[in-house]
Amino acid sequence: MIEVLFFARLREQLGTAKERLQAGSEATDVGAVIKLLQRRGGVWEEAFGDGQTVIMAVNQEVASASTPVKDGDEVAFFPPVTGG
Amino acid sequence: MIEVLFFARLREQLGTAKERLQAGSEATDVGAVIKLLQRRGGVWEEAFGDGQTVIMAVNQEVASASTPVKDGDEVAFFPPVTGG
Amino acid sequence: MNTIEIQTEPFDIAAIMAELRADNPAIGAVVTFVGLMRDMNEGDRVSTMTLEHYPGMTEKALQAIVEEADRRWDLMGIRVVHRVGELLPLDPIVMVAVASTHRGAAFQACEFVIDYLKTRAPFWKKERTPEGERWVDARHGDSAAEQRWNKGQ
Amino acid sequence: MNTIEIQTEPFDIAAIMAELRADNPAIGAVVTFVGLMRDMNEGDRVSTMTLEHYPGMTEKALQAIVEEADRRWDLMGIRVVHRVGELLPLDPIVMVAVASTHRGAAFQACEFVIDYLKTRAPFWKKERTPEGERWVDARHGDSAAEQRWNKGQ
Repeated sequence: MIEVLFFARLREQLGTAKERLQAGSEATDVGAVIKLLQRRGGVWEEAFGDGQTVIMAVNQEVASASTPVKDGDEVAFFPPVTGG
Repeated sequence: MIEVLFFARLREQLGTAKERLQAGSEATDVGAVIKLLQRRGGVWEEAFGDGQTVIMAVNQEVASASTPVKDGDEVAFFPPVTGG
Repeated sequence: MNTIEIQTEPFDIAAIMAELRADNPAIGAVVTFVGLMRDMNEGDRVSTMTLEHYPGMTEKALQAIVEEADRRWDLMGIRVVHRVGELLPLDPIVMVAVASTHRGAAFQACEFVIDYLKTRAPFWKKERTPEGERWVDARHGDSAAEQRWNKGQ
Repeated sequence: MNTIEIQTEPFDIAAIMAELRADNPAIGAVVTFVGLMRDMNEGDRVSTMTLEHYPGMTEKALQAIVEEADRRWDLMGIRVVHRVGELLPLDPIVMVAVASTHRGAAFQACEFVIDYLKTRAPFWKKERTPEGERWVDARHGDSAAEQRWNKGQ
């Protein structure tokens, strides 16, 4: 299982902050996880669609679509940060 | 009369902080005041001699040897500043 | 020597500066940045703000920023404090304080830390305006400010 | 809106920052520089320091520096406080605090004011070391720091 987290505008748009995803043979990197989520359609397809800037992190480090994901990892998606 | 002030290292070297100088026909600019002081010889000649960096001010504004001086002016001499 | 705090409570600027200086008579310069909540943004009045963050990653990101500053400059202590939760206009949001022997390093490191924090630490601001709530968009100026530090200084 | 103080008494950093921010919710950034007395200089231990100044000209010079900062950047208040007289290691010597809507202007103006103060305001430091008293020499680095601001920024 991988833990998937959503923050800020994305969390609100998706209506969820956290879920557990079966890291099957499909979800080998962040890009594959995104494809899995997009396939749900609706707000999911929208949120991860073209023209959306979504920042990715694996185990709390900024990642990219090609960053590998394995069982037990924490994967997070969020909009560009606006703190400080 | 012009008021002449000395600060910091220069004040100690000359043994005086302040004096009043007759602004005669001679003392028409800061350079002329310096020549007047140098003519006293000893520490005066030394303090205003070649190789000494002396900052000049007239009426509390940084000045140069060619800045005019007239009766009632305040002329100050001091080493490079080291505050802050 | 360096500390990072994420907290909902207000912070005490004077106490943090005093603690940073501690009793270290080798410190010649302390530069402090305090970011405050404004009551206007993008031309709209803002009544309250909510700051969300990613617990765990925030601390990691700030730790990395602070360590990078320590590598680049000769410093004697860095303090970073960032509030989360509900904030009101005039409230301090973030404070970065840097101590060094000389002022040049303290100024540069302080600005570096806040520039990087603005683009790399996972915080998000949501504003309440007369028209309702809205998420604050990332400012282009912030990523430009960060990129300065990547070019040869 | 801007204030300049020369005083023998210690100053209260927190009170000055609080007073600068006052109740102005348009201020988004406050950058503060505090210069402190170190117990070492040029490799020698310094036990006390005496700061002399030129009363009248000091205020005029600082006023000119502050006005120049106000012309160059969009600011919402500047505070300059400088101590004179006897100082001990750990004592704050000088404080410059600048408020602005955004942080870039506050950082630049704060550094500008202290750089100019160091080369243009008539203060002189005398240190007491184990070998006796000595006047501090002007640092080349300070005039280099000042000259930066004359070149196109």
